[in-house]
Amino acid sequence: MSEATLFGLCGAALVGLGLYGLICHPGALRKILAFNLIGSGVFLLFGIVARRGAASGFGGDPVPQALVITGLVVAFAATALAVALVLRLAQTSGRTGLDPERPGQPEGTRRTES
Amino acid sequence: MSLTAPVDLGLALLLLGLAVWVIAASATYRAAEGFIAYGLVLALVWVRLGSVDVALTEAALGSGLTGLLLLRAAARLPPADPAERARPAKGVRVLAGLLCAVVTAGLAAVVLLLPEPAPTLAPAAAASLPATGVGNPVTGVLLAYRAVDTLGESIVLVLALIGLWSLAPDAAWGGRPGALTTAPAGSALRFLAQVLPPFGILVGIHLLWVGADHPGGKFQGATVLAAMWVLVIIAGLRRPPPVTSRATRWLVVVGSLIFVGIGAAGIWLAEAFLAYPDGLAKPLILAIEAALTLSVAVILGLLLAGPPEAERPTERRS
Amino acid sequence: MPEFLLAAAAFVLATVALGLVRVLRGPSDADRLLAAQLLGTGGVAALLLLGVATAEAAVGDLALVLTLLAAFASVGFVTGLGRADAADPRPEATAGGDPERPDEAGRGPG
Amino acid sequence: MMPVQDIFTVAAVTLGSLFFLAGTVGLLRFPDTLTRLHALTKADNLGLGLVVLGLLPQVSSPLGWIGLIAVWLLALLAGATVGQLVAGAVRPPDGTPAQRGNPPA
Repeated sequence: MSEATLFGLCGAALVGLGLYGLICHPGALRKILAFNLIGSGVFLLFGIVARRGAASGFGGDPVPQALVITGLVVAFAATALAVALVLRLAQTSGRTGLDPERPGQPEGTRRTES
Repeated sequence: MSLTAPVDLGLALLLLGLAVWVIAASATYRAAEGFIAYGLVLALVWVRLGSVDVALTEAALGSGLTGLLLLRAAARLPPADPAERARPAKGVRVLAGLLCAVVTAGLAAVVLLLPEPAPTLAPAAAASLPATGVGNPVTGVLLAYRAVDTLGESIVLVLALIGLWSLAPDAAWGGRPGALTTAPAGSALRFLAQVLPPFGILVGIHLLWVGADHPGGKFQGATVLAAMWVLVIIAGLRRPPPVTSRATRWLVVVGSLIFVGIGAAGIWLAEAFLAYPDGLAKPLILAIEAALTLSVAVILGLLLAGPPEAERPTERRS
Repeated sequence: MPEFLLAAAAFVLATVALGLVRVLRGPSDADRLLAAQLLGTGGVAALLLLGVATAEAAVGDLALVLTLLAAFASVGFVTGLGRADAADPRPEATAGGDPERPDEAGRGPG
Repeated sequence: MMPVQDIFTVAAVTLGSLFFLAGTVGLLRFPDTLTRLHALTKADNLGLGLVVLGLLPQVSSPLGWIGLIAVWLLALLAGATVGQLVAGAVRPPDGTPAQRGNPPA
């Protein structure tokens, strides 16, 4: 098995793992972490496409590599925004999850701000 | 290359093990720790895939900055109460597991059935490379072949910062970002924050400079610069600027403005938006790279610093 | 010579992976940080070995960036520790003394 | 017959790898955080240092040498400071006699 195939299967497994965490974790921050795992799995899939496309004296196809770099930067921006949203949610409602059915916050942590 | 097989296999197992840890760890803080180690191993994997450019970005941005962001968020977040800690019912989890297994199997099948010979855009990128005068194909793609993507990305970063700032409560507007301030730093941390940044700034500028011909470039350099700035803020040697600071705002947008300006000038000088006139491609690309490095570094640092917070003197009581 | 360097890289990776057992056993977060730190240094060593073995240029730059950012992440970790226990200054977050969060202490003897 | 610089490389890299092994064993077997920290810093500084030393003859360009040595110096600096920070973080509140000499974190 070439290293591209091996890491491609790795990427597929990462997407599955991240998806499971995204569905099953109640905490919003954990969902963000899981989403980042999915992202890195997808980037790895791009990476093997780049590796297999090695030609013209390059170690890999530069176009998917450039897309991954763009993607990493945008993923960071999205993560920073999502984290700020979660912190703001916790600040205003005391909740750390996204489930609207369970507003239950411990006494003293609630601060109404509206 | 069969000699590298044990290394590859070890890296793959390490990567998957750390990913399982990130999902299965009992506390968010531990999961974030695992994520930093995971990013580090992923950077090694990218080296094995022949993409040192991506490995640099992953090490700096995916592991370093994202890891710090999540660690600090996990530390700031109030503890979840038991009702919110409850996992979904077992049936739901089994179903989710099955769904994820199906997705993984599908992707694995795609990986195994990729077409032979592999399609590639490398010759096309190589053909357009001499016109730009740049030696690193990835930099060439980012700034010539797919320059619109890069322009969009630099604008997305500005928008993300605006979104982040707009989360501030009304009373806090005009204040300084507060997510990075900590208890008074110890002498070891202050020492590190005084000694490391000069090296880091050198490395960042080096990455930008070699990015034209070797792996590296503006995003990698900017990330290292941002990390050094954030380190200085954490150590309490400097405070982040208030969001109303005019100079900061100019720094945030100057990269995108110059990019758009040069792109628009291309309409007259080279007959297309974002086309470079003959012979001027390399200096123009370098100008865009330098301006973008500055803006991206400032934006990344401000994204880590969080929305502005009201300066409440009572906040400091312990 | 490349064979030997690759074998050494695999060996170093295997040992630091073994060290990650400390991440699973804990007991404190500081111990986990130590294991992560070992993974960082071992990863850099493996990277250098790999880079010289496969004659991959520019690996030196990557090793520099990894070392810088590993130190940076450790700082985030340690200061986060200070914040995670009683030092949270926000009055609305009554984090202190919550029995649900023993793992984020990392302080305390031993 | 192996050239002399190759013998040097093999010896130094082997020794460095053994230091990594020793650090890992110490990390797993030592009883508390501070002794583990001690084991780790040995692996960090000496293991990486010996690997870098062993790789020097295999790199031909002076820039490559500078890069390798810079990595090691940076790792030394970071390792020493982070070790100090961790030790400060795990220290029992307000100092047992063993830590009295340290400045307050």
